[in-house]
Amino acid sequence: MKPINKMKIEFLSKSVNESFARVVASSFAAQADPSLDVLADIRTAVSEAVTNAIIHGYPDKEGVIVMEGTLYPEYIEIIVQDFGIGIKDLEQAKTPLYTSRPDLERTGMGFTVMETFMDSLTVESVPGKGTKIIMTKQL
Amino acid sequence: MKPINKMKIEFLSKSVNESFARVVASSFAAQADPSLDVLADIRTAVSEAVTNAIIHGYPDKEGVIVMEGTLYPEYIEIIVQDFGIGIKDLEQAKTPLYTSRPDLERTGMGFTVMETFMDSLTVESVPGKGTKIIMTKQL
Amino acid sequence: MIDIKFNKEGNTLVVMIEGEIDHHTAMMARERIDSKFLMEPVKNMALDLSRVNFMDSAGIGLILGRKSRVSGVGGTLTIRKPKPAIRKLLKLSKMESMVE
Amino acid sequence: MIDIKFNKEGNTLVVMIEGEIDHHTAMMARERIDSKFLMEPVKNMALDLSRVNFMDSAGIGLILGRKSRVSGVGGTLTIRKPKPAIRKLLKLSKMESMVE
Ligand SMILES: Nc1ncnc2c1ncn2[C@@H]1O[C@H](COP(=O)(O)OP(=O)(O)O)[C@@H](O)[C@H]1O
Ligand SMILES: Nc1ncnc2c1ncn2[C@@H]1O[C@H](COP(=O)(O)OP(=O)(O)O)[C@@H](O)[C@H]1O
Repeated sequence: MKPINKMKIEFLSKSVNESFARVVASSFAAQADPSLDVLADIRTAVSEAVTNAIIHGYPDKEGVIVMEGTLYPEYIEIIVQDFGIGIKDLEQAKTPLYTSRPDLERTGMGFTVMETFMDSLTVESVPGKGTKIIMTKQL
Repeated sequence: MKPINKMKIEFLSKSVNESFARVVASSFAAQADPSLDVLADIRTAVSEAVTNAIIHGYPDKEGVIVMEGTLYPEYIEIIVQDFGIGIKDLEQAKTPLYTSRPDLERTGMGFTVMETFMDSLTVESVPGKGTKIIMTKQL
Repeated sequence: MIDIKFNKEGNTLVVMIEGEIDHHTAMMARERIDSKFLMEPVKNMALDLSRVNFMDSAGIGLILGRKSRVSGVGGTLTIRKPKPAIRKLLKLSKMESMVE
Repeated sequence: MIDIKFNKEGNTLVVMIEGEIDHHTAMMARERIDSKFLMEPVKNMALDLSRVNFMDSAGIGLILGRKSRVSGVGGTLTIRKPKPAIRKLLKLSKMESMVE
């Protein structure tokens, strides 16, 4: 299907960019005039994916995060990608309540939130290369 | 000087993206907690640069626009770039009230607004290659 | 996002614009305002900008374009209640005298 | 952006959080809340979320982290007035029973 609109943004893995990424994703999605509930779900899922890239993808150094949005007539696709440490055991990572960083008061609910709040979630990750989250949501 | 934060966004030359670009630039600049007047000036200048890329840079076909933001301790630099038709006579283009598109009710005030509302403006353009606008503003 | 409402005060069509005026929204605003002005038996136009939160030079074009239409039938165009940021733009464009 | 205000209701420290709770703001909120709880002669804590416009799973971590501190001194932590989107997240995290 032909996209209605597309955007791609790169920013640094600074935690102040979590809210920036939410604003970008949400004002892009708003072009399709979705309900406020749908916009809130997208904002939350984007926040989880971007936060993961910041704290898990780049635990020790600053890196670049890429977020892409594609608007189709009926749905939006959002991709959040980092080029950090990657995930060794994807099944474990996606298990609700599993977290490798309880010291940061993480709760292991990130992937569960993304899965619940969006309509589809795909995670591609290569240890040492990085992680790519692909999410879609009906508008 | 070392930047505090950086971002780079690509989007299509659709007029609906004028407001999207304003939101992106303004929520990025907002990280430095500038006054509302400064934010309003940045929004206006970005709107002029992005609109020019859309209607002048790509008059007949859709193209890609790149906007970059770099936050320094004292100021912000914003770059808006298109890969469209470029500007043959830069001096004429920058003359207040000169417009090549009176049919679109353009008034030739775009460059004047960017120059007045920002602290510095640099225009680089190569006919057939595109146009790059570099603007800075004290925060 | 832009929303346009009309009101008549005697000989004057009052155009209440709400939202943001840029190239994208100005194209749509222009058509709606011009067709209303054609239909109504009025001579003058007043653009109420009190609810315009953003305007760039496309708004200058929108105002000047309407002004020339209104002048064409011997009427006058005035601007009402621009916010400070818009007043700055009007001043730069030497259009402050159009403000009521 | 996050803003935190405190209030005392007898034995309970009421924490009024305003703004958005994410990983960035939660780190700062955590420190402010914990040091206030240490200083005040209170046993329980109530987190008033009525002015929280956004919260992701970092907020869940913030709440559970405070809950374990409060439990540590034999107190109870409750949540007040979460907006619908936040209630959805609390439900998903099986924490709805903490809402007053
Ligand atoms: N972008 C990423 N890069 C590396 N590891 C990740 C990334 N995203 C998630 N992980 C791993 O998956 C685990 C579970 O993630 P998640 O469900 O979001 O919970 P949380 O962020 O609370 O830990 C993380 O603790 C981390 O070990
Ligand atoms: N990105 C661009 N690509 C090609 N030509 C441009 C671009 N930006 C400006 N121009 C040229 O410069 C002229 C003056 O621009 P400007 O001062 O912004 O006024 P306006 O947009 O109202 O025409 C335009 O009419 C156009 O001919």
